[in-house]
Amino acid sequence: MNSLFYALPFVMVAVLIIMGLYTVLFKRNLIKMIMGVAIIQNGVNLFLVSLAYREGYVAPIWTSAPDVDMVLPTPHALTLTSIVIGVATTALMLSFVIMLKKHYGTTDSHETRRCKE
Amino acid sequence: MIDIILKDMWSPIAFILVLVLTALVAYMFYSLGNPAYKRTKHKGEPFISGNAPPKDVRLIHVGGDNVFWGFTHALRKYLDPLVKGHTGILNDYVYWMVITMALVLIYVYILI
Amino acid sequence: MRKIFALIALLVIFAFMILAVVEMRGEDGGFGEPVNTDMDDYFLEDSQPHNQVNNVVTAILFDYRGLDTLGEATVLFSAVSGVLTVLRKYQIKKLEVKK
Amino acid sequence: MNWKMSRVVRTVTDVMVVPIIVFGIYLIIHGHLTPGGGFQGGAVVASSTALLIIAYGSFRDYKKDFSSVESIGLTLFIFLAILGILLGATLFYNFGAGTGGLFGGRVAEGINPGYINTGGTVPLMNIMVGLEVTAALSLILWMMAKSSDSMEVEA
Amino acid sequence: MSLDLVNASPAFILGIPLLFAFLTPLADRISKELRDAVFMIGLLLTVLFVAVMSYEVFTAEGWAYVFGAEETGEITRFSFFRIMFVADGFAALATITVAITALGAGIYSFAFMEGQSGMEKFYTLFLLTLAGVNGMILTADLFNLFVWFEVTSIASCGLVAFINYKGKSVEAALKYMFISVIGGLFLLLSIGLLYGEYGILNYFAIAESVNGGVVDRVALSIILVVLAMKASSVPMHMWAPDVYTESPGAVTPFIAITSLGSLFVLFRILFVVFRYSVSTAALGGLLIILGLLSMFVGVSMALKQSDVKRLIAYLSVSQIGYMLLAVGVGFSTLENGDYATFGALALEGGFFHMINDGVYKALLFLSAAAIVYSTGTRNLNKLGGLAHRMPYTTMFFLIGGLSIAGIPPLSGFSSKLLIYKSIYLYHPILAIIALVVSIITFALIGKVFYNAFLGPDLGLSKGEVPTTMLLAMGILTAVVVVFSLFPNYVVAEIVVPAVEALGVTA
Repeated sequence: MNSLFYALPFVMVAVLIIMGLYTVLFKRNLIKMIMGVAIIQNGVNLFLVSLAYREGYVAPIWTSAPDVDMVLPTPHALTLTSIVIGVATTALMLSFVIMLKKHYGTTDSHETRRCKE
Repeated sequence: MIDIILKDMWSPIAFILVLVLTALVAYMFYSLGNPAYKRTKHKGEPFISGNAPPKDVRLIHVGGDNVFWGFTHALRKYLDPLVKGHTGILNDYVYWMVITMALVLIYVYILI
Repeated sequence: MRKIFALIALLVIFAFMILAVVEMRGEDGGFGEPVNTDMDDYFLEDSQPHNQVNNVVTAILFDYRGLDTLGEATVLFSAVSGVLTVLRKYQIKKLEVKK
Repeated sequence: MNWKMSRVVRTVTDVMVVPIIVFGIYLIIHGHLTPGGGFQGGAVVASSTALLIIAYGSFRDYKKDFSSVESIGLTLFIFLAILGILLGATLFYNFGAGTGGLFGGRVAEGINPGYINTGGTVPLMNIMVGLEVTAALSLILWMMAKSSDSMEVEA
Repeated sequence: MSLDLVNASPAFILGIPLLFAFLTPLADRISKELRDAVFMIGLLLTVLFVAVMSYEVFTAEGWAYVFGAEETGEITRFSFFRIMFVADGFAALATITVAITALGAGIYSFAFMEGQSGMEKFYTLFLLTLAGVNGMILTADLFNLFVWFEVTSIASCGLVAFINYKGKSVEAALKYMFISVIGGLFLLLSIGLLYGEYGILNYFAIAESVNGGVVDRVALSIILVVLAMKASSVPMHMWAPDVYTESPGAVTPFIAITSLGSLFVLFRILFVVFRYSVSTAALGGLLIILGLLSMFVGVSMALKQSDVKRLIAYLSVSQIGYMLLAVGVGFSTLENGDYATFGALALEGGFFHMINDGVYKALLFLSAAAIVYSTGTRNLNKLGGLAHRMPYTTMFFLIGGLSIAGIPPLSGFSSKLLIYKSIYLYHPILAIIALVVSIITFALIGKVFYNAFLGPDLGLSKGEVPTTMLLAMGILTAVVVVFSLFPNYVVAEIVVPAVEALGVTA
């Protein structure tokens, strides 16, 4: 089933990641750049979850399950881990930006460059 | 002695032995010199074409960017664009990573 | 100029990602049809007899891949330490100041 | 950080905090049976902290207590993991499953309604991680809210 | 079921720093002395377990440690479904490098960071970085690699931002964090690709089924770029000088070691996972290109610097180039007959250079930090005459500097000699470039030494740095001297097992 149409969720993932990268590359506001990183994070998480999908299967939990055919459980665990990691990294980056704003008075990436050359 | 030679090429112990021997020979020559020689009172002062050395010690010490100035100045056509390339802008850091990733993807796809 | 290069690079990365996800899982698989499922089938079957856990995802998180969870909790802990560090109040003696 | 939201918001917060915390604890404890677990439940409990900070603006500085809870949770977590080695198996070995002790019950194979007294070390680790995540997220929120004014910075 | 601490030592190398990192904030609530003691005990125990594991690897053989398994030391089909640590010669080489540097930096930070507030967070982040690097090196699981990659990034960023009263430090930390996070996300993307294709995450299990298709190539390129970025290879090196310059002096070598750690991981993945499915000559060529760029750009940028730490940071970028070059040459000969003649030599040279580089770079950064501690400035235009007041630091800097420049009889020369010989047989031009870079490195070390230590006494420094800082630098110097005097033993006992552990036999 090697056609672009059936791989549409994966294509969406690629679009999200490229959108995030575009934001990081061309936006000058640090907060917006962090939002770009968050978009990439969501794209990657979506990719991991969509790897788990098996058509017509149910969630991998045996408690009162409607069916015994279950989707792949590993990508769910990986996604949970990567979501928490994403939260942690975003929080840390935001706090760096808070501190940087206090020191430099700006959040423009073209002006926060005292380390150079 | 065979044991301490790295890949048939290099033995630091032998090197140090030779170094010590050379130093001994050098000391031998040194001790042959005239023992009556006295150092002048200008010991340790810089020689600036016979002028008196400056009072401030900071002026004696050639430091910082002045060392190798000629070398870096001669290479300025190569170095200046390179230094200018390190802008310190965060977008550029990501930019170089994206460019490298694209190039490596093409390289690996074609050649491997 | 730089912007054009960046856009071309983005396009290249996009193209390779599309290529990879379309080619992924070969002829008989694709989205919704994973091919190599040995590991996941083992987890689905084994989590009840071996771990006595109904929720397979939790069994993976805390048993089969417990080290990942430890790492994840550690990431959160490091992030909190980092936030506490960077947003803390100032100290008396500063580094890199002449004594 | 000295704002205070209106009486309506504060009253609703007072009413909502307890159900939120209870729901979070439910998610944590039933992590091995239903969707949920330490991380999700911890995040839910921490959202009550967010609500309190937003509604009341300032309250006592619980920073050190949160920090200690976080450390204790993680220490117990890794201690449970290392206990696997000390009992002769490997790190993260589930030594409690099916032994009959705390959380040591056995589940029925296949689809079943679920019993809470199962899972071995998994529910215990869930609780530890729940403690850690609650404290960690609360601390992050607290620090970010707090840092908006109370720091003096030289240029 | 029996308690076997030697078998469990890989788990302890990771677990002990984590446990003590979690305990440090608790200990700080009791007393400051207890906090310092907890930190030191954690560090020493980690070093002890590294020694135990390395001894076992060198005297007996390597083993795989499966997490959560009931029986230790038994590998079945199901073991590859769990997370696995490998304790082999390569892991031993890498963890020894990390442990030596961590010990030096840890002892150094007691006096250097004295009087700072929030020290319990500093120690916590230090131990977390140590655990992260060890986890990255030891793991044989792709997703686990991502997790420890992130732990290393976040903890070291926290360490960089520890000087939060200086805007530059926060800025450097933000840049490092940003680029690490984006790199980490791409790493996760390629891990997802490999998982989707093969349904498994273990290196060895993937290596069995990897076939060099499109998915493999995309995943390989992304992993290579990300880990090369973390290793500060040109042209993705720009974060490195910022971070190395602005981080607290005591932990700069430790942040540099995370770069080395990711280089170790890159080599392990290339050799273990992708070796049989790609054209090694082409991939080795890519590594050689990256290495040459790093060497040349690093040393050229160092020419224009007037900041001690920034200059050494650029030199360290160029040293990364040596390792990429040597391992690239070794990797490209794997498939043809050249491996027996010089490929093995190149790999040995590259790996020997890695352990050397970790140690002498740490020594250089610590002596630069001693200059900063004592004078309060990093500017070479203002420094001068420190040798009058700081004789020991001068000696330590000289030994580290001569070693990085590859001057006989120091350890840098031994490893560079192996590299020169092997890459000369690969292509003479490469050897000439490497020699030129080495000569410029020597000139730059001469510049720093002359500017900072020689000349008339300018009265900048009050005296020698405290004893514990001297002790830390002394330990590293002793290691450099031992490596210098007995390179053949180091190569035979530590480096050759590492080469063999990657599945490479002549």
